[in-house]
Amino acid sequence: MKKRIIVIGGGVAGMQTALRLAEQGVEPVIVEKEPELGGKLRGWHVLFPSFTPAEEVLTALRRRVNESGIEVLTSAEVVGLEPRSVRLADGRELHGDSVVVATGFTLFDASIKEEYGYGIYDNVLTSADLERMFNEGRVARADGTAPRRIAFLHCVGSRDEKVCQQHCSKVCCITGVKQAMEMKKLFPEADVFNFYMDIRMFGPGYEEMYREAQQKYNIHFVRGRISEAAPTIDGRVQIKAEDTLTGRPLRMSVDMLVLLIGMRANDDNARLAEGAGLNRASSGFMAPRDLFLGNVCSNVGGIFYAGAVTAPKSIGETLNEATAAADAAAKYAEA
Amino acid sequence: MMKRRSWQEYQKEIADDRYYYARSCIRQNFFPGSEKAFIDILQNDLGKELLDDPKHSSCTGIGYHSDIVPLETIMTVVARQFSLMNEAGYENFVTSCITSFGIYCEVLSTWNEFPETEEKTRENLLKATGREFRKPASLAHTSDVMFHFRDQIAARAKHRLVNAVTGEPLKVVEHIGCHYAKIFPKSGIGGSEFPYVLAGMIESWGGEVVDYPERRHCCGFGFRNYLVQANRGYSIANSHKKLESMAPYKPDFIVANCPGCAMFLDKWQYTIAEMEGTTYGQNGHGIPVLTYEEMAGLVLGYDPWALGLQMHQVDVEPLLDKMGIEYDPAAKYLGRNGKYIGKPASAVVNCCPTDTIYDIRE
Amino acid sequence: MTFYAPFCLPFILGAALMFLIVAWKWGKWLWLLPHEDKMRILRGLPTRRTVAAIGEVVSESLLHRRIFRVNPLLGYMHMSLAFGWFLLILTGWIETVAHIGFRYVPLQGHVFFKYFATGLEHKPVFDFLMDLFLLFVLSGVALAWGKRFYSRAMGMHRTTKHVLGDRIALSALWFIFPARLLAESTTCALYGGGSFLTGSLGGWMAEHIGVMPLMTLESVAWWFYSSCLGLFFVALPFSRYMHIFTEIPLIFLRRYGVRSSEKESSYDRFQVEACSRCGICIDPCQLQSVLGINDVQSVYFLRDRRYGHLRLQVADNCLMCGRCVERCPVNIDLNTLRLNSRDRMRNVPDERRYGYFKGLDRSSGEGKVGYFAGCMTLLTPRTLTAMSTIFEAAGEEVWWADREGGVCCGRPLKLAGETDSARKMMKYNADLFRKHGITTLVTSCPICLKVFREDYDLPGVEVLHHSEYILRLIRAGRLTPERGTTRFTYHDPCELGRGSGIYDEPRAVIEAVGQLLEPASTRENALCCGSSVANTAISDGQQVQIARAVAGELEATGADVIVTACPLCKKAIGRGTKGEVRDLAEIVAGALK
Amino acid sequence: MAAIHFGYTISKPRAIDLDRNNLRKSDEILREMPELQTCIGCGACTAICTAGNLTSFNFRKVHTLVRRGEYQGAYEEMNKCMLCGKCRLVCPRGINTRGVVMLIKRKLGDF
Amino acid sequence: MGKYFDMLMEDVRMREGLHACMNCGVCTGVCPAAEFYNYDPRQIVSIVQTRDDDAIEALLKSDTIWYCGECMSCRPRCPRGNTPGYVIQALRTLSQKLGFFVESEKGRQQLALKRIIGENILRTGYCLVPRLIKPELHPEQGTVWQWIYDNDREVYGQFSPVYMRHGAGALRRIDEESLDEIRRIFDVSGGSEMFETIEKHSDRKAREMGYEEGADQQYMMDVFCNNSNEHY
Repeated sequence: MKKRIIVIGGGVAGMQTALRLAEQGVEPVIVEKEPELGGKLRGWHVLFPSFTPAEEVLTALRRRVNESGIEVLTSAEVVGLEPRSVRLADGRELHGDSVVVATGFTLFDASIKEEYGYGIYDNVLTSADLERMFNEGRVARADGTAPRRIAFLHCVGSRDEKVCQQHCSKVCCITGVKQAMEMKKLFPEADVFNFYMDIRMFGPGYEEMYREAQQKYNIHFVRGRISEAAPTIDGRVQIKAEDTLTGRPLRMSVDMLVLLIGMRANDDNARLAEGAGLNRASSGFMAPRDLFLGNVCSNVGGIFYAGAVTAPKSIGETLNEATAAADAAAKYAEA
Repeated sequence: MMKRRSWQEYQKEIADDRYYYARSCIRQNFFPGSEKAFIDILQNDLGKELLDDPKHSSCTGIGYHSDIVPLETIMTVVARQFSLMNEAGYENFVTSCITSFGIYCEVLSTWNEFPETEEKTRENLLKATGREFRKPASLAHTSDVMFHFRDQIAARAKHRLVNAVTGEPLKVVEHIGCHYAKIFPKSGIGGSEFPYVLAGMIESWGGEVVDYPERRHCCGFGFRNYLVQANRGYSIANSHKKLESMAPYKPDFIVANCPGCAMFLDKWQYTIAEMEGTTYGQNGHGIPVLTYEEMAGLVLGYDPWALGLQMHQVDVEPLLDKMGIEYDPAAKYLGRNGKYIGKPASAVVNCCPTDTIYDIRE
Repeated sequence: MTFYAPFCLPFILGAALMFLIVAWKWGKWLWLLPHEDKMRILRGLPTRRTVAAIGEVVSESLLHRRIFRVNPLLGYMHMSLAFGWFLLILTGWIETVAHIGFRYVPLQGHVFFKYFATGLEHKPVFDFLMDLFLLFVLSGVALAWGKRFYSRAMGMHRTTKHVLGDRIALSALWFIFPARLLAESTTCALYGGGSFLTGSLGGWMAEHIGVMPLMTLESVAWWFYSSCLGLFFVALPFSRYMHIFTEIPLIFLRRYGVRSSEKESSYDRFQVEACSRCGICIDPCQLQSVLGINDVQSVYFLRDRRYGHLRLQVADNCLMCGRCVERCPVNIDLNTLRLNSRDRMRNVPDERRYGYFKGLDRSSGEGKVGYFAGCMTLLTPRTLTAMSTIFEAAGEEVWWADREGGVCCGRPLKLAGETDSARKMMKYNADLFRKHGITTLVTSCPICLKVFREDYDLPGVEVLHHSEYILRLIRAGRLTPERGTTRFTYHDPCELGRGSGIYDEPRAVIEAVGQLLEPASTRENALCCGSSVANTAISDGQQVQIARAVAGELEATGADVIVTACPLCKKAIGRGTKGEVRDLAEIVAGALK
Repeated sequence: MAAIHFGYTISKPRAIDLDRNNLRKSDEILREMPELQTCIGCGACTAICTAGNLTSFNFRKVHTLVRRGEYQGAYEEMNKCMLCGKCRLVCPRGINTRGVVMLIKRKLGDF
Repeated sequence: MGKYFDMLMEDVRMREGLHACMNCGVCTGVCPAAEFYNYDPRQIVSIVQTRDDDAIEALLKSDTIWYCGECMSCRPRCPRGNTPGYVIQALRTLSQKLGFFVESEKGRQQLALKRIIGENILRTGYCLVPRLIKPELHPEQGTVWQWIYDNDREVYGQFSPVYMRHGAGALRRIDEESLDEIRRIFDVSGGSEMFETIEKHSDRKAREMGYEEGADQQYMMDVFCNNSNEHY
């Protein structure tokens, strides 16, 4: 009799976990609350640093899940879990030999950072909005005109005590660089400014990409967090910041302000954690058993983590971690 | 209409009745009519109970923010105010001044955060005055109270903030005193980024709020930066910056909930006009600046001169005309009982040549 | 005899024009010389310097001794053209005299003597000599043609890219001697005479060509010969061939002690126009050999400067390593010319600049020996520590002039052309040195060393590079380093070697601590590390490229450790190799017991 | 005007206003030396700077201001530099800092 | 190391206002003072954060800490929950305690503030009263203010029955008993001591600067009016 492992979440992490489990001869079941698989990768345009279309990765994963005959429950929300069972919102209860939690993260709601006027001022968008625009093939200001000056703001909803987001979301820096380059490709005449506090280029090829953005694309990097955004009479956005490297306030109006929103822990992490006796980090993300030898394990035997449920991660890292989580879960189930 | 819905997330308890009223140094100096109007509106129009206690004093906030009054001292002064309120049997503290409002918020918060400071304050107060105190049940700025009753006032409105001729809503620039919500965003209606306290009144009474790039910028008072003459370049420059930023929107008037801001936005228009010849209003004069009490008073049909609008440097008559308010131009600069006491000299910023009006009475 | 024929006209006009222009140029340049230089010339005239100058003119302008050193074949080519032509002129003159005695003969009479002398008795000796010299010159022309197609045979990898005017003059020059051969041969064919060359060719022509065509040919040939000469003469003052004449006064002026300086002077014109654009400076240039930059070398710099279209980018893009200076057959002071061009283009006197130097003194300690580490040495703390160890071991009391940071020596700024401002730094430092009463000034930085020696006014203070200083300590027995078995190779810093002539001292010091292996390019030919402060045009990547090439040569010696005596070279080479790079002081300090 | 003696004047804003600043010169400079744009603001140049250790001269600040179109005073500031070249040796992005100094001075000599 | 920092930390405003700054510059971006002075609140916080005594002492003696207008616009924006404005208040308080304020032009103005606002509080119970706002010292108050000032009883009388008299209402005279309480509060809680400190150090500095009478009216008017214009 095959062992059965429940994978909560059908995003990149969940799909990869399930694939790996199937490969190991275990029977996985994916529980996804959305009507389709894909998670946050849906709606993303291209992935850093290679500009690989997100659709490519997503399609491959979905096809393989399909081909492997993995059982997938969609539109199924998990409300409680134990090492050997998962309770769904509709009252159903699934049983297995262990559980992998791959519920990912929630995108930060930029309107909470009121000073930037997201949702209030036209032409203030988020990085996710911009990806959607790229996908739709229509990148323009609210009035349909092409932007001539674009500002990107790093760390929106990251490293910010005011919105209870102390952590660094890790991937926004490189996303900001990537999107700035994409904008510059679309609008070569536009001036692009990236406002940052630190540029955290942690991955392979990222720093090189940053340098290319500076030298080849002439993207301006200004070290300073934007203090506030305000509307101008001609429908643009006035931003204020300090150019900290010169120690002087800086202001300018831009046609488009893109907020590079960070990753937030899912709100229901708290409930799931409480029900199952799982530890959470102060950031709200799930806390692995330990950060070195047990980073895909939870503090409860039989419950494992894959992907951004424990901390912000890139797609590549998530895929690796999913494989590791699957192996750990399978080993547990077999024992 | 601004898409500012977020104000609803910042709500605070505002008492419905029985207020202990603390006056403002600046407001009673420059807008004594506004304080009178506030009391009148509450007591006469809305039938509320309010105590104007002769024993209360300044909170000494201007001294505190000029850094000559220590934190311990101002805490004790604040404690004395609370003690007076307790003594009078009230528990809803309302203050007319934004600096004071900030001070009360800060002191309460400090006592909360650092309980040893509250102990020390009690000790000091007892030692100095033999008094004890209880903290108020609620603390509000008087503009909060006015906001609280904005719909009742709208129901009694004699005039609305619309152009009486065209029926178009008046374009209003609202200016919120920095210490209203920037120190404690949760203590202000609408928070610090999109405060709704004035916008709510304006919208209830038919006006349209103008959002402009420097909306959140300080008026430039900056305490020592105005109080010491050598520093006033800073003070005027900040108002200048705001005025330059709002002028393209052609606002019909400015309203402020902070007495200092209202005074500065008014007086600096005069100074800028004298220095550079620049005026920001239409037809070459200034933009009228009102306090929210004056705005409410006009809406309720109070006589402009009874509200003290003659004490403004920038003439308010164009606004009164737009709103269709009837007034006696000749009565503007009269003393008590219609006594003729002379008139101010005309200035660049003024639109109404005072000569033609007053010489009749002379 | 009239000594005139219509075909002489191009020659006469060309020659007249040439002499007028050359005289005008020289006159003007001499007139514009600073007073001191004029006095130098006047004082020098009646001395042995004049004789020496004449000797140098013969050996360089005629025999081209220095080019022989570069490559014998190249030397022969230049010599055959210059000396051969000179011999033709000289012998031609003697021939004239031999025929008609000492009487006035117009210039064309000498030059076209063969044409006019048909009625005279033949003198086979002269015929033979003239043919011999003509052959000599023609061999040079043939080589010059050959060099166009295969320059490597003459040791040149790259030759100069010439401008149009030069090409015209060059073509005229190439045709002068074949034309002369043809003209004289036709005359010989018609009237007899000539020797093994013209005589034989004339004989052959007489046999195969009829008299009438031959007469036409003679007329055409002489016209052609005269025209080539005329054209060449007209082009000469405006082309690179101006060097033929200009090198001569240059040699005299130089012998009299006239020099270029950081400010342009009319003496520079002699130097600039003495450049033959031979292109010998191109090959040693590492910007060319490593980076492939081929429009900034001295030959192009001088050309652009001469014609007044020098751009700052060209003036700036030079390492001033001096490798080309070593090779220049005319001995032009290329670095100084480059420097004063930069000065003209960039120097802005500003009285208030560097006002902040006032009252500044961050030095520490006391002693007769002052040690000025130099900015770059402050970035190589190992060198600094090593020097400290050495001073201590030698029991020297040292005044540290800039350990806490001092004012730059001024040379980098000077090299960039801001010479007036650089003087302020020099004055500041010199005052500081004087104030502390030192008698010896030691520096670890050859850049500082050069400026201390050349531009600082430090009477009573001996300026030493640390290599010289360390050698002295060793020789005096104050330092006793242990000689080990480590094999070192030594990189000559430009400013120390070619710049200051210090080659032996560092080598002696290395020999005292280990074995020394010489790289392929060494001493005067040593390569530049590529990070020279004189160059502000090349990028970081290009600097590294040069450093790699240099390090490659040093590594090829098989040495364990690369040693140099300049902090900048050390940093630069360190970026080009994975091997160990040490300053001289470090290896000495390491070898102390 | 100015009949009244106020004893002060309206202070001039100090903020870098990119709507007002003319970036033409800055663009020219970046075109001639695109590597300047790769500055990561680490400040190594400023930390090592001989002139910067003696005065308020801050190379990073000056070239950053120039890139923002703030040319006023840049020439005078750059004139404090001694061109010793230490900054070039420490720059992690290998920017030709001495070239930058001279380029800025050349382009902004008239400011 | 850290002597001044420890002294600053005794002030609760420091404990509330300074956690760990990450130099993002959000405070400076909106700061009205940074807009018009050579001033950068971020750098102030950054310097204080170093705990370096020399650097903090230099700060306490400099003009820099006196530029802030205490509008507190920095407070709601700081992503680290700092309040540079509070840090400034603590620095100013310490600068006055240690007598360092007299070493800077802007710091010396504290004497004028003490004499104008401070003494008025003890005298009237208000920070300011109409008679204090003399048109010749406040030309910017305009022609209408001149008219009000000249006719204060007539103008204020329309809005307050008790102008400069006892009773309830605007600009009333505060009763002597209340004023005594205020004065005693100042004595007990350090307010009066602060006033004396300001006077004492100002007097010392005035003499140092060549005012033979010490911190007299002339000195006060000079610090009130003079601007070296070296602040931008």
